[in-house]
Amino acid sequence: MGKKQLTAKIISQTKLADGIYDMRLQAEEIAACAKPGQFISVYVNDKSKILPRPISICGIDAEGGSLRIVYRIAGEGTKQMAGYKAGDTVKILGPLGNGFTMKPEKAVLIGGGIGIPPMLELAKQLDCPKSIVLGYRDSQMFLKDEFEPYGDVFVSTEDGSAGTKGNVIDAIKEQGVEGSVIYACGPTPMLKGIQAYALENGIEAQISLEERMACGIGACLACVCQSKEVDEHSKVHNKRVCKDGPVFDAREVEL
Amino acid sequence: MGKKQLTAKIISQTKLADGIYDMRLQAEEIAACAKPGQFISVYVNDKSKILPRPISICGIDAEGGSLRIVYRIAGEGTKQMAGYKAGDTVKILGPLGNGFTMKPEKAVLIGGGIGIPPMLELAKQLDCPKSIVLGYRDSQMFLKDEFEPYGDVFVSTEDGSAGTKGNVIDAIKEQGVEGSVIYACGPTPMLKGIQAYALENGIEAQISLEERMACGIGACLACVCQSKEVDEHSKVHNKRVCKDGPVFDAREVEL
Amino acid sequence: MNLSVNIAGVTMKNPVTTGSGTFGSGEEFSEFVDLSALGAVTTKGVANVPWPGNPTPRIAEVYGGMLNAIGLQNPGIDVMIERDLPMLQKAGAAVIVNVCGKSEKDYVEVVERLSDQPVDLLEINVSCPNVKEGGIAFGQDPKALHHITKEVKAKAKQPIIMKLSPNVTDITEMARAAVDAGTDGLSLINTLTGMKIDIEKRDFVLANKTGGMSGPAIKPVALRMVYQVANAVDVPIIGMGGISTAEDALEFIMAGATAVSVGTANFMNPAATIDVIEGIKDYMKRHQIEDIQELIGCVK
Amino acid sequence: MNLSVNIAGVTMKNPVTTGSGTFGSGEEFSEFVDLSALGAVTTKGVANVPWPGNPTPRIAEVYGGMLNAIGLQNPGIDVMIERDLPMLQKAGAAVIVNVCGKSEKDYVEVVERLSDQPVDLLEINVSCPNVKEGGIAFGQDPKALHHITKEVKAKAKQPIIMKLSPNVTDITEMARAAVDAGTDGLSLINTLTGMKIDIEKRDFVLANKTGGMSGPAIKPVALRMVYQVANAVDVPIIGMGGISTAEDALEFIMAGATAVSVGTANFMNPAATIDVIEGIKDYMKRHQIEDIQELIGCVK
Ligand SMILES: Cc1cc2nc3c(=O)[nH]c(=O)nc-3n(C[C@H](O)[C@H](O)[C@H](O)COP(=O)(O)OP(=O)(O)OC[C@H]3O[C@@H](n4cnc5c(N)ncnc54)[C@H](O)[C@@H]3O)c2cc1C
Ligand SMILES: Cc1cc2nc3c(=O)[nH]c(=O)nc-3n(C[C@H](O)[C@H](O)[C@H](O)COP(=O)(O)OP(=O)(O)OC[C@H]3O[C@@H](n4cnc5c(N)ncnc54)[C@H](O)[C@@H]3O)c2cc1C
Ligand SMILES: Cc1cc2nc3c(=O)[nH]c(=O)nc-3n(C[C@H](O)[C@H](O)[C@H](O)COP(=O)(O)O)c2cc1C
Ligand SMILES: Cc1cc2nc3c(=O)[nH]c(=O)nc-3n(C[C@H](O)[C@H](O)[C@H](O)COP(=O)(O)O)c2cc1C
Ligand code: FES
Ligand code: FES
Repeated sequence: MGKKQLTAKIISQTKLADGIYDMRLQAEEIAACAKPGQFISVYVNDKSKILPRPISICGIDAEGGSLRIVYRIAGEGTKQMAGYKAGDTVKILGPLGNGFTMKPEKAVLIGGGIGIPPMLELAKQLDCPKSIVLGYRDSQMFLKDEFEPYGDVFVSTEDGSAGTKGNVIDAIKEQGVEGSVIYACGPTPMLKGIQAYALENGIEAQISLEERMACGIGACLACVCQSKEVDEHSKVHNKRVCKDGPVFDAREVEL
Repeated sequence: MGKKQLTAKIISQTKLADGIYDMRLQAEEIAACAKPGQFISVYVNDKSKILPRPISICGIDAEGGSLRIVYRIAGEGTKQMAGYKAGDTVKILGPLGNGFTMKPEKAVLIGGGIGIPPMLELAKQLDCPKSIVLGYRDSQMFLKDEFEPYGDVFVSTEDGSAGTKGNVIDAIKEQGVEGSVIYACGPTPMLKGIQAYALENGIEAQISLEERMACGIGACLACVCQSKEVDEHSKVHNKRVCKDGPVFDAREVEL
Repeated sequence: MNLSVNIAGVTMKNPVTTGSGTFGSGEEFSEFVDLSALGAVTTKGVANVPWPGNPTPRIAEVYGGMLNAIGLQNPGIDVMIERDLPMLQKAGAAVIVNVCGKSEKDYVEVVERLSDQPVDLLEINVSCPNVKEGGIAFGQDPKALHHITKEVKAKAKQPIIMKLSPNVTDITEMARAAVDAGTDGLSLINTLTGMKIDIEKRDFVLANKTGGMSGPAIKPVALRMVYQVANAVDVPIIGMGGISTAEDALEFIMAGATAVSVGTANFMNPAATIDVIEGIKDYMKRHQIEDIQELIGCVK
Repeated sequence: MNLSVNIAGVTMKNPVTTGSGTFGSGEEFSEFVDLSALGAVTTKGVANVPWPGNPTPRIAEVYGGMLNAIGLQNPGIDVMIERDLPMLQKAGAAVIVNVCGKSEKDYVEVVERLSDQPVDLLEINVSCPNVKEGGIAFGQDPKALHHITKEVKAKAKQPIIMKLSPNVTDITEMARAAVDAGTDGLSLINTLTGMKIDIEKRDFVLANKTGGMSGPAIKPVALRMVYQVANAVDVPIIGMGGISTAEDALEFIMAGATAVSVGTANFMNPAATIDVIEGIKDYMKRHQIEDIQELIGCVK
């Protein structure tokens, strides 16, 4: 509902860590209806690049009419985005996709790397006891402080410089983190681990996937993932990450 | 010699008339060796447009290391240029082409429309008695005041709102403007008229031509004009506007 | 001011439709576009049975365009008839169904299933470069194209439009083959086969290695082919390839296209189709053109 | 670190040369580029006699590229021998001469005139879309291509490289025809035929109506064709089409090109060739690649 393409004014842009940026956008119409786990498509101001970049919504200020995104420089498009300044404008489309389905049960929120940002708004809005597990590469733990008010925060780092050395699953096991619903976003290997863990332990897991996108609204079939069952819409074993996801029940998709 | 491609900082940008802009660029290396009648190639900051726009040099401040260009919004590229602000940068290549050959004889400088700007630096540098004839569309007589210190200025306007009603040839005839060398830049029909007038009256005329360009340095053969004789370089009846011109002796080219 | 055009006896209220595969069933764009305001909605290629398409990554961005190797994923003709066509009818849209298949039999089956459906035109996709069987095989060989055109035309209840591939030496030869076999119209171009390599991974970007290139970058090639075909045969043409503005659309119309499709531009701007229609109106107003007919093929 | 490559027995100190027609004789760019730093300078197409080329406008800008219809204006082989080749020799540049003609006789005449000249390789342009006779006529028909290749090869003292047109259905068929006839190498792609219309003037932008499209926009098509040809025949390939950065060049090399040409990019940046060479070095350093040979055709 209510998807809009609009030109958003950049309110602020700050660097959170090496190559990680935090941008706030004035975008009333999108902020008014966005939900945790949804994303926006950001068109870069460079006519050689025609496709938008999907970026998760990290924060929603419906009253102030603003959105927050936190992104990593991954290539030319995000590099250009990082060069934009407060006052510049950027064309965006959103809110896209289905967000997380918020359950009133004890929750475990898991974010890995650049999958951490969408968990922040979820942590804010999810009204129940939560454990939050964040996986970083090293001690540059962007956003970690902001999670603290919302639950117990556990950390893993690949280089062992903080928290559990290893990945988020290692942290969960080491710290004995428990809950009835897992919400997760991060790299595919991490989500695979969580999927396996959730299935083994019979826990519900909502996982947010990534795939290359063109339309962002379910029309082009660029962004499919494999579904376990024949999908209602596609009639084959494909679901669209942009429209049927990006959040899926771990039981319904093959990674 | 000494063509350079460099990133120039925009010192100022002002609007002179409807759709006519005045831009000053910091470009030491080009300003140091530029001559009246030469041009620069301006690359627009839009990756969908790969070719530079040739724009005549309207003013040279060798000491201050700056160049001045005055241009008209003719399409998308010049429209974007008009949006640039002081402090922005733009990639340019220059100085390109051969400028006017300054003779110590009584001169008539003729500029028509957007052919007026290159005549200004020539008027400044040409050290001899001069008549200056400027052809405008209407009463928006950009740059006219700046010519006044350098000679007698005569004006024609298409709509008759100032000076002679008609074109520059009409003004020359009506005002009895005379001289031994004509220097001219403007639309092809005007240059044709001047060519005929000069040949008839046995006067030397240096005319500055326009053609679509790619390289700007004589390599691609995009920008040719017809030469009366077989050209030394091309071995055919073609001369390159960018390299052999843009200023030609009216006797050597067919318009 | 008259914007309506006639394609093989079917009147489109304006000359703008959508590039098959870039607009879904139409439903996905209905939040941005009043479907009934379009000349027609052209749907994603549909086969006799559901197709799973290719593995991902299915798309890659390239300078001024994109590559796709969707592989004609589609839910099959049953779903189209049960779900998509009623939706389009309800939305008041004129409908062009894009048909794909692996064999002539497949195409004919789809066309026959559509015979009693609310469909205005059939666009026969014999030019998809991203599937192994069918698709482009028919589109690069004039004999094969002639044969399938004849078969499909014999069974079709609606007028048919053969969609041509640009990956050929002589597009007019292909156009003639289809026209000789009785096609009611032609549409072109489908995508140009392209490739992208990830030099860091030292691998193809697309799982399918090659993909079909679309978007603004291909416009000059598309326009040239539309011009050539318009001057070689006598059936109406739907022109496409890189159209993202009204100016682009007008170039195709002046080159001889009776209608145009907006494809990849829908990804750049979901309301691109409407913007193109409005821009054409503005142009006609500015140039005091009463009937768009005056512009079709006016550049010779 | 070894950047040198071998094309048909000729060693290039690095794999980067210039796209014929985009670099003049080399002289025009010598203010920006040390010609001896290039793998080779490829000169503008030269015929047996001077050619006047096409009327203007000869070029048009398109999204991410350009169209040209220069029409092979050139001062003829005499001037090349008297003026350009001595200049290139003095500059210390390796030289590839691009040869054009209207008939097989013309090509052979040029090739024979060059037999005792300081020229490393001959690139035979049978793919120019902008001249009526010769040019592309040879480049779109495998039989004609085979024949001219055989003729030229029989008379050439230097190794020959046939330059292929992308405006064909099957580029591998053309490549095989040239290889079967004995070509020592292949270069591809020449330009894609395109068109642009000025909707305000309601006329073609180019005097020649159509022109050859080049620049970043055509890269995916060029890369696909280079990959196809590299996997179909066994002669060295000079890859080109839209290369403007070292990343672009590396894509072509990984797809199977032994060397690459920088063409239209020279208009965007007169030092583009040097930037590409430096960028390739940086990549090799970063990835600890000792010999560029390791990269040629590494993506399969
Ligand atoms: C639903 C979703 C949410 C995302 N949320 C975030 C986020 O909050 N923060 C963040 O930093 N990144 C996020 N990403 C990843 C982000 O989209 C890519 O990093 C970004 O598109 C890279 O663009 P680029 O131009 O810098 O890279 P390039 O590699 O130059 O991009 C080339 C093309 O590939 C696409 N692409 C490249 N990497 C990815 C990728 N991982 N996923 C999808 N498309 C890709 C680009 O969109 C573009 O079309 C998300 C991706 C998806 C699908
Ligand atoms: C030697 C020379 C000096 C010039 N000096 C000036 C000047 O001082 N002030 C000024 O306003 N204009 C000048 N022009 C014209 C100026 O180059 C064009 O107006 C400009 O390139 C238009 O670009 P655009 O993107 O706005 O138009 P578009 O029409 O969108 O441009 C499309 C393409 O056509 C080319 N083009 C369009 N019109 C012309 C033209 N008249 N001449 C050459 N190329 C053209 C563009 O460079 C571009 O490659 C000069 C041209 C030449 C050749
Ligand atoms: C993602 C995508 C999917 C496509 N799917 C189809 C299809 O199913 N059938 C078809 O005939 N063409 C298909 N095409 C081709 C387009 O309809 C169109 O011919 C082509 O993209 C050129 O137009 P454009 O540049 O405006 O996109 C597809 C194109 C894209 C980009
Ligand atoms: C202005 C211009 C002139 C060209 N002249 C020739 C030529 O004389 N002979 C030839 O074989 N190719 C010629 N070409 C084609 C280029 O050499 C090259 O094959 C093509 O432009 C694709 O490469 P690019 O995209 O890097 O420019 C010309 C291209 C341009 C743009
Ligand atoms: S991006 Fe088009 S369907 Fe998902
Ligand atoms: S613009 Fe290339 S020769 Fe003049």
